[in-house]
Amino acid sequence: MKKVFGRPESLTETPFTYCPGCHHGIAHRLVAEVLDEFGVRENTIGVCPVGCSVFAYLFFNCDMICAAHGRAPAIATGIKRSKPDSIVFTYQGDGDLASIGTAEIVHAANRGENITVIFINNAIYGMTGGQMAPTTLVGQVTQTSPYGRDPKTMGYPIKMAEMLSTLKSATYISRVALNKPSNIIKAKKSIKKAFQIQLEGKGFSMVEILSTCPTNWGLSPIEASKWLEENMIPYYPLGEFRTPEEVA
Amino acid sequence: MKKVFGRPESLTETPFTYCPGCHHGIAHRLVAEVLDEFGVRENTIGVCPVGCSVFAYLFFNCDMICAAHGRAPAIATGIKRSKPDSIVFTYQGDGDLASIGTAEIVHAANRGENITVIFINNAIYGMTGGQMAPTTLVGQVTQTSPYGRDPKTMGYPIKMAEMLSTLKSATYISRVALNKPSNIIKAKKSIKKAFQIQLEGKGFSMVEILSTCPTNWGLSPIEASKWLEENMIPYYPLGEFRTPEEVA
Amino acid sequence: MAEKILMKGNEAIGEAAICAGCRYYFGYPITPQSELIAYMAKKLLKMKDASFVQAESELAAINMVYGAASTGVRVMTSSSSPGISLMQEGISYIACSEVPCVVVNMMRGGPGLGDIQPAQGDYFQATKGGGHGDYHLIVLAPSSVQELVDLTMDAFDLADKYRNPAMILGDGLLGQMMEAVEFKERPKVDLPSKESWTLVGCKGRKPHWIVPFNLNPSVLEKMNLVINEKYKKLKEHEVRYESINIENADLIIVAYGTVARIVKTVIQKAKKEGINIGLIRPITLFPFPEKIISKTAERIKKFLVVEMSLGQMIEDVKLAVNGKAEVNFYGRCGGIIPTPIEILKELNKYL
Amino acid sequence: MAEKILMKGNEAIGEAAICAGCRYYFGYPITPQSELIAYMAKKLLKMKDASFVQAESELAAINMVYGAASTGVRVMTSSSSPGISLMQEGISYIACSEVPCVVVNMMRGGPGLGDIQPAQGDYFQATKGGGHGDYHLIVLAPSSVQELVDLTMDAFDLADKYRNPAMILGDGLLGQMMEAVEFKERPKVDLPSKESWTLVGCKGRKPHWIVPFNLNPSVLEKMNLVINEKYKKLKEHEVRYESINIENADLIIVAYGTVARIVKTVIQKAKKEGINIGLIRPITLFPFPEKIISKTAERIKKFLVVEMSLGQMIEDVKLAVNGKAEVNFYGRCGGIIPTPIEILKELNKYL
Amino acid sequence: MLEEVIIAGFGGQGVMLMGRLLAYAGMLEGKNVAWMPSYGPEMRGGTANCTVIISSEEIASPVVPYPKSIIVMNKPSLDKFEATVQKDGLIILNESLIDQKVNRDDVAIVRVPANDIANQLGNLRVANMVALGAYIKKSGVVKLKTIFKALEKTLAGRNQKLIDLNKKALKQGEELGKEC
Amino acid sequence: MLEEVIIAGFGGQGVMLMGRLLAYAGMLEGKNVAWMPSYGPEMRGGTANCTVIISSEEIASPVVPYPKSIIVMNKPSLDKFEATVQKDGLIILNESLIDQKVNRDDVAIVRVPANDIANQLGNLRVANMVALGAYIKKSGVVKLKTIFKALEKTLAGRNQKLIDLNKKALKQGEELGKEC
Amino acid sequence: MAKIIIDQERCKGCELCIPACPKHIIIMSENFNKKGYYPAEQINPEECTGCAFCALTCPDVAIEVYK
Amino acid sequence: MAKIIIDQERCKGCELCIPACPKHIIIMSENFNKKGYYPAEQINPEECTGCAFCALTCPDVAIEVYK
Ligand SMILES: Cc1ncc(C[n+]2csc(CCOP(=O)(O)OP(=O)(O)O)c2C)c(N)n1
Ligand SMILES: Cc1ncc(C[n+]2csc(CCOP(=O)(O)OP(=O)(O)O)c2C)c(N)n1
Ligand code: SF4
Ligand code: SF4
Ligand code: SF4
Ligand code: SF4
Ligand code: SF4
Ligand code: SF4
Ligand SMILES: [Mg+2]
Ligand SMILES: [Mg+2]
Repeated sequence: MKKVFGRPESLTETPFTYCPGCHHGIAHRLVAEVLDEFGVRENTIGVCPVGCSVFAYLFFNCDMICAAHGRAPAIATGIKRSKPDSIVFTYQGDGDLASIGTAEIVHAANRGENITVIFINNAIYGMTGGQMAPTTLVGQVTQTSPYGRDPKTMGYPIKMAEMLSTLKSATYISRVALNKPSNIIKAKKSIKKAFQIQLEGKGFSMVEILSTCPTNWGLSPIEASKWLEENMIPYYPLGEFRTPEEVA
Repeated sequence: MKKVFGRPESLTETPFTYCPGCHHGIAHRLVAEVLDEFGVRENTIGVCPVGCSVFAYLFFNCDMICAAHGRAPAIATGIKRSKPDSIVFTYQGDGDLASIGTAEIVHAANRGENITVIFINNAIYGMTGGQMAPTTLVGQVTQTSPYGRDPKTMGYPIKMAEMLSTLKSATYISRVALNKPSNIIKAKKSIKKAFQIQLEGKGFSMVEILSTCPTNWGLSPIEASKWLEENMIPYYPLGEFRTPEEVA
Repeated sequence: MAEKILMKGNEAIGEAAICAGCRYYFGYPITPQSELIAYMAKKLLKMKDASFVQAESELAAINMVYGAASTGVRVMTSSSSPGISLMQEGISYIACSEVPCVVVNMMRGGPGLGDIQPAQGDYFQATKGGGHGDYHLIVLAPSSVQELVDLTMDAFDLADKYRNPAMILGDGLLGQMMEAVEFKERPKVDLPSKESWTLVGCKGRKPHWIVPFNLNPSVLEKMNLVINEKYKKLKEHEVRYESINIENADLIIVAYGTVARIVKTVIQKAKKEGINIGLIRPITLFPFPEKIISKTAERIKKFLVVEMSLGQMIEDVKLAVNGKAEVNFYGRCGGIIPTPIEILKELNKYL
Repeated sequence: MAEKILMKGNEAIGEAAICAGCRYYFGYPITPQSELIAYMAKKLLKMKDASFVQAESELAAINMVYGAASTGVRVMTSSSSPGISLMQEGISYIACSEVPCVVVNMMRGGPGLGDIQPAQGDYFQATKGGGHGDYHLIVLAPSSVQELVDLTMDAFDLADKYRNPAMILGDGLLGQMMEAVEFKERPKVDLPSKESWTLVGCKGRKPHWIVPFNLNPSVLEKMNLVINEKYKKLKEHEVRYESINIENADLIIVAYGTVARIVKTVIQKAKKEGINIGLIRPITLFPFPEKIISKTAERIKKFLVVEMSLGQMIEDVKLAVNGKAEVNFYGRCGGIIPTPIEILKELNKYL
Repeated sequence: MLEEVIIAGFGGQGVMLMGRLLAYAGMLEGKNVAWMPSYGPEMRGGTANCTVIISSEEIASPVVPYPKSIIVMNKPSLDKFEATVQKDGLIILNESLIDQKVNRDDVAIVRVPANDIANQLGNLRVANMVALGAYIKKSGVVKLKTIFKALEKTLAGRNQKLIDLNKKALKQGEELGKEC
Repeated sequence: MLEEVIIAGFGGQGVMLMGRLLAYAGMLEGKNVAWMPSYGPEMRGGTANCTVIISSEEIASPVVPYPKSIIVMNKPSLDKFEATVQKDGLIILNESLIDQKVNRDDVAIVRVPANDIANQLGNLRVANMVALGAYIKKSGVVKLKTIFKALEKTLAGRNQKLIDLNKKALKQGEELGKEC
Repeated sequence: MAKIIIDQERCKGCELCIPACPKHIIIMSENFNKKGYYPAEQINPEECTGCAFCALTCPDVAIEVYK
Repeated sequence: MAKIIIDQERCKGCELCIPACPKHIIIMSENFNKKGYYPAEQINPEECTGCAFCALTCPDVAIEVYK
């Protein structure tokens, strides 16, 4: 018998520090598989954020740097500009990318930086214990929206993929989810496309990944996946928002 | 004979410190006229930015505060939250709003802060002597794009009105220009609408105003107005991008 | 009101702020102070004439504070080390504008992302001015949950009295630990009216300006000198410290916050071993209690400064001692809390 | 290369950086250093294997620097006071990561937006650490356009040698003024290879990590101690200063940068009046030339510190003097440059 | 009196709550108390511990390098704290997850199959209460009754079933504390 | 030799360029030079001035509170600097925009109708060169020839017509410097 | 009948009012003002309709219109 | 024929693989592992098709699939 599914080389042996059932792990594996498939692991530099995935440097088997909270796109810019032949990706949470790092992601996209952004939207601040993210759904209870997110004072959940898609220099932008095998397969394809675009020097690519945070949502992993399907996907439609064809 | 056009009460007597022909002066007057017409001067708090209009506090005849570069929307949030019955507006340049202050404007809009933002897009950093703004046109020569803005390394000019219009909580967003009387009249109407929305408690409003910077464009005021008409308006379409009706 | 409640330090700060009349809070989550922002959300979102906003960043938070403070309300933000670094520009603006507010820093190990354990590595930033230009914060350093409560209330008063931002400089341990606290009724203090400068609409008067700049350097210098006068007054009137056994100790330890508590255990232990140790615990870090240190140094010739840093407050101690006594240092950093035993060992070196 | 060129200070820094092999610049405009960013744009946008990016903010700029420096290239950013405040978090990260880079601060009047005139109000921020945690920058203080050139080149070498961010602490006057400068051929310096830590792809080796944190405080403390060792070495090997007439002066002035130049005129003028004044001009502000000051204080009992601030470097002078001499202060702030005449008048008070 | 106890285990084992209940109970019985958490270097799934001090005097150092007692819920915690316990001190250990032997003979040791008992009670999450019950009994530092009171205050608003389950677990733990 | 001159006027009057040319010429003639701008508190339409020092010695302080000469292009500049000129110093003033009289009798004064002459030359912007020409002649600090060289270097790339116009203005100014 | 008044000292001579006037009755003065600008002035005032386009366009609020 | 191997120590017992398996042949073990989690285990291995849905879903890369 042949191994048809196993640990990608672009992941280290270190066990993930994520909570049971957390989708961060799936996202990690998908990125690693794509790096393997393109054979670029040894030429890749990854930027991890501050967030639960601050430890991503322990898991990705390539050169890694840890950014200040929200600044991963700026750091990736510095890296890519000085090493234009390397593959550079950031891995960011929704607090990181959609809140404190808003300016950095908008302008990296607007400059058309030739990098790939993996954006984990789990509708919450995982690492700090469950505060509201800009992507937290209306009515969702968090540490800082204890009576549910009220759009009157806290606004509506922000749709980063849609917002960034208004930028001419953003080459590829999509939204995927990890709640079931079929979506995971689609997610993988989209991540691959994003890296493909970088490899071809076509500019900025971002994949927004709807993910669960069972711990801070207060749900079991299975319930969390279901909640994602029933609540997040209807609000955050899956699909490609910008593709290279459109850009031309 | 009756005076049919004169200095609005909401402007002080202080002569503007702007360069000859600079549209900042027109924008100031329009905002002041609107404050007069609503009779809210004495209940208004204005936030000036860092930029050529850092001196706006000398010109607007109401309570004024000067923000740190880019942070006017955050300051306005603080003011409006603590004085919800007052009228609060920010007056910001394109460096201020579209570059360093990107996160603040996006999130003030996304929270639906009940404030009015006057956004002067003159495609350049005026005060600091003519550096590239995120809104600088492709090919435009500035201090920091000495060979013309090259979209390959600097990206395309950012369309803030369009980008912010993707946000559900942004109630009113428009773009106007000040290059000729007919446009000035339209601009005034739009500014009035923006304040009207605030007065009615309907949330975030922003008017992007295409303006000239004759000094740093290296053109005479008349040439500058023409350049605006021929180059900026085609790229930055005028009109309303979000109106309250749409929001419902 | 004087019932004892078991409370986490972070939550105690929140409750104290509310007791002090603070109804506006703008902040961004960060460990180890997130309980504070959660507490404010829970309370303020249910109150009238109050507002809680989770800002998009610490930068936005401090500028929201700047805006709200300009209307004259009591307002607070809180963060921990990296987040406070992001506020430096805003703090400099607020100090220049002479707008009162309270900023809480529950320090953690640094530099960089560091860790989330308690530390005191931001002393320089807090007391010397991590932002640009000549300005200072009023810096208060509590060392128990009860003091978090009391000093938070004081911070609002001092900020209003001097129209200056005040900082609570705590650490992760104080924020995370629980102790029993009382919220005592406080005597009313006379504070200056804010009417002459707040932004509330110019009805019936000339517009007010809050303008942290003047391009005429002579005017800007004058603004600086006015602010500097306040610092002199602070040094005269508002210095606070706790001293234990400084009359005829063999050695004086200077320590603040969490470390000072540990030192108290050291003193007990040392006494048992027949060693006579004194403690000066600065409660205000700015203004720094230099006089008492200077005076003590005339009598007692050995000082040991203990910090959870590689040596920051020691500079202020040395400046106060001014060569009159020997000043030694013991520090742990990166989130390590020194134990009583190691301090005891250390001070034995100097006896 | 040794032809004299009339150049603005800001542009001279740019040219010096390029001569030192810097091909990457990330910055954001601000007066009074905008000529530097414009110069870098003009030059780097035409060079191969080079990059110039006008960042969206100073925050982004310092993090772009962090990224580029991590790949091992020489990289620079520049700003002035408020912009530097915004970089404090990033600088703390860079220092923690031990990644070399050069940051230029052409100081202007503060606090807040302040003004755009020359000042020295960011001394504390630069030398003590405006960011959080225990770290220091290597801080160089030029006082002429030629020195802007020479010290900028040195800054790159020192940063690489110590794997530490280095800062050029100038002011608006130095940046704006023109003087004739030479770009001399420099002797080659031996610098450590960067191969062992840079991020360039892990071909044929284990991945490199640049990780400015460790949630285990023992490890974080060790990281801190390693960095601290560098500071000790810096203090031993890299202190620089200029001294004039310190053998038997009646009074020693300590001043840096622009002020030191003005003091030189004071010394000439004083000599004419029969007054014997010496000067110690720190060229490295961190490491601070404490030994020479301490030694001089054994002999000469009167010091005057002159700064364009309300008194910041004076603390380091006092720490060095440690009570052995009287240390007085004269300062102007908010963008006012003290004149030779007023300094002369001031020092007459102490004679 | 002065009791200093460290309670340690995996992140999800509820060691923080054990400490808080203890401190609360101490306060209810009129003592000075301090509760101090400490999270391990790993955020998720890592180890965590807290220190509780209960004293009739004012509490100086909240940091306790050498506690009188420890309650260890997993192996790494035993490894970490075993040597720090004062002579004549007390170790409560969760036998269910710790198979290794303790190298101290100068302290009292109580082995509690906390997970197994919790398992029997139908909810693994109350393993912490089993251990706490044993500690309360063995140390006598507060009354179990007071812990019940603290429990009710702390979990107020949660469903009564959960509270009852916790109490059951505490009582079963108490039995184990008695036995040795 | 040591010359210290302050050149002052409105923002748009080209006072900075005057100073730069002077410094450049000084350097070309082998002197130590420093040029130092200073912008008034108003950014736009405000006053501006620069200091030029030309010396055979090393230049210490670049700040010159009491200059040997001033060139003032507008009224506020005269008001500001009139009293600071050293005894036996030199004041070049732009008569076109300054109608007021000078209260100093211990300095040489040259009145130049700079704007009017520039107007005649067809471009108001060269008023600065008229004044500079007069100053060069009167002070003798550098040769007009050297200023021409500096002008060509500085405006290199601009059209020759503009350079010629500037030279013309300088020469006309020189004549005025001669006259008094 | 209509009238405009141009404040000669506020005017910065930007010339924007000139193309704005449908009657082409604004020109630039030949004398500069105290700031050194050539201000705008009206010719043939009797043609003025008081449409205020000039005033609307003036960035320095230097023009008043009477009708 | 296909086979999966579940790494008992990597598994955190999240149960996500259970609904992912179209053959319903993954269940949770009754014994906890060293970290205190109940890991997943396969029943009726002969029914396994090697579709790898379980592995695809496992956040901890605890499942290997052989075919
Ligand atoms: C400047 C700064 N502010 C705040 C924090 C605290 N912090 C760490 S991670 C985080 C947010 C985590 O949320 P997210 O980005 O959504 O990532 P997740 O953990 O959900 O994957 C915050 C606020 C920090 N480290 N630095
Ligand atoms: C933190 C900070 N960075 C930079 C600056 C310098 N600065 C002042 S205004 C400005 C930009 C001005 O451009 P814009 O916002 O477009 O306004 P305009 O002058 O064009 O009206 C800049 C970069 C500053 N004051 N503060
Ligand atoms: S806290 Fe949430 S996002 Fe973080 S590891 Fe746990 S489940 Fe995942
Ligand atoms: S520089 Fe440009 S934007 Fe600024 S006042 Fe002058 S013309 Fe207006
Ligand atoms: S009011 Fe109308 S007609 Fe009269 S001058 Fe102005 S633009 Fe011309
Ligand atoms: S538009 Fe106004 S400022 Fe410009 S020329 Fe006409 S009157 Fe003068
Ligand atoms: S490989 Fe497919 S059939 Fe086999 S256990 Fe996994 S999901 Fe089930
Ligand atoms: S998905 Fe993975 S971690 Fe979760 S239960 Fe299945 S094997 Fe275990
Ligand atoms: Mg998240
Ligand atoms: Mg602009």
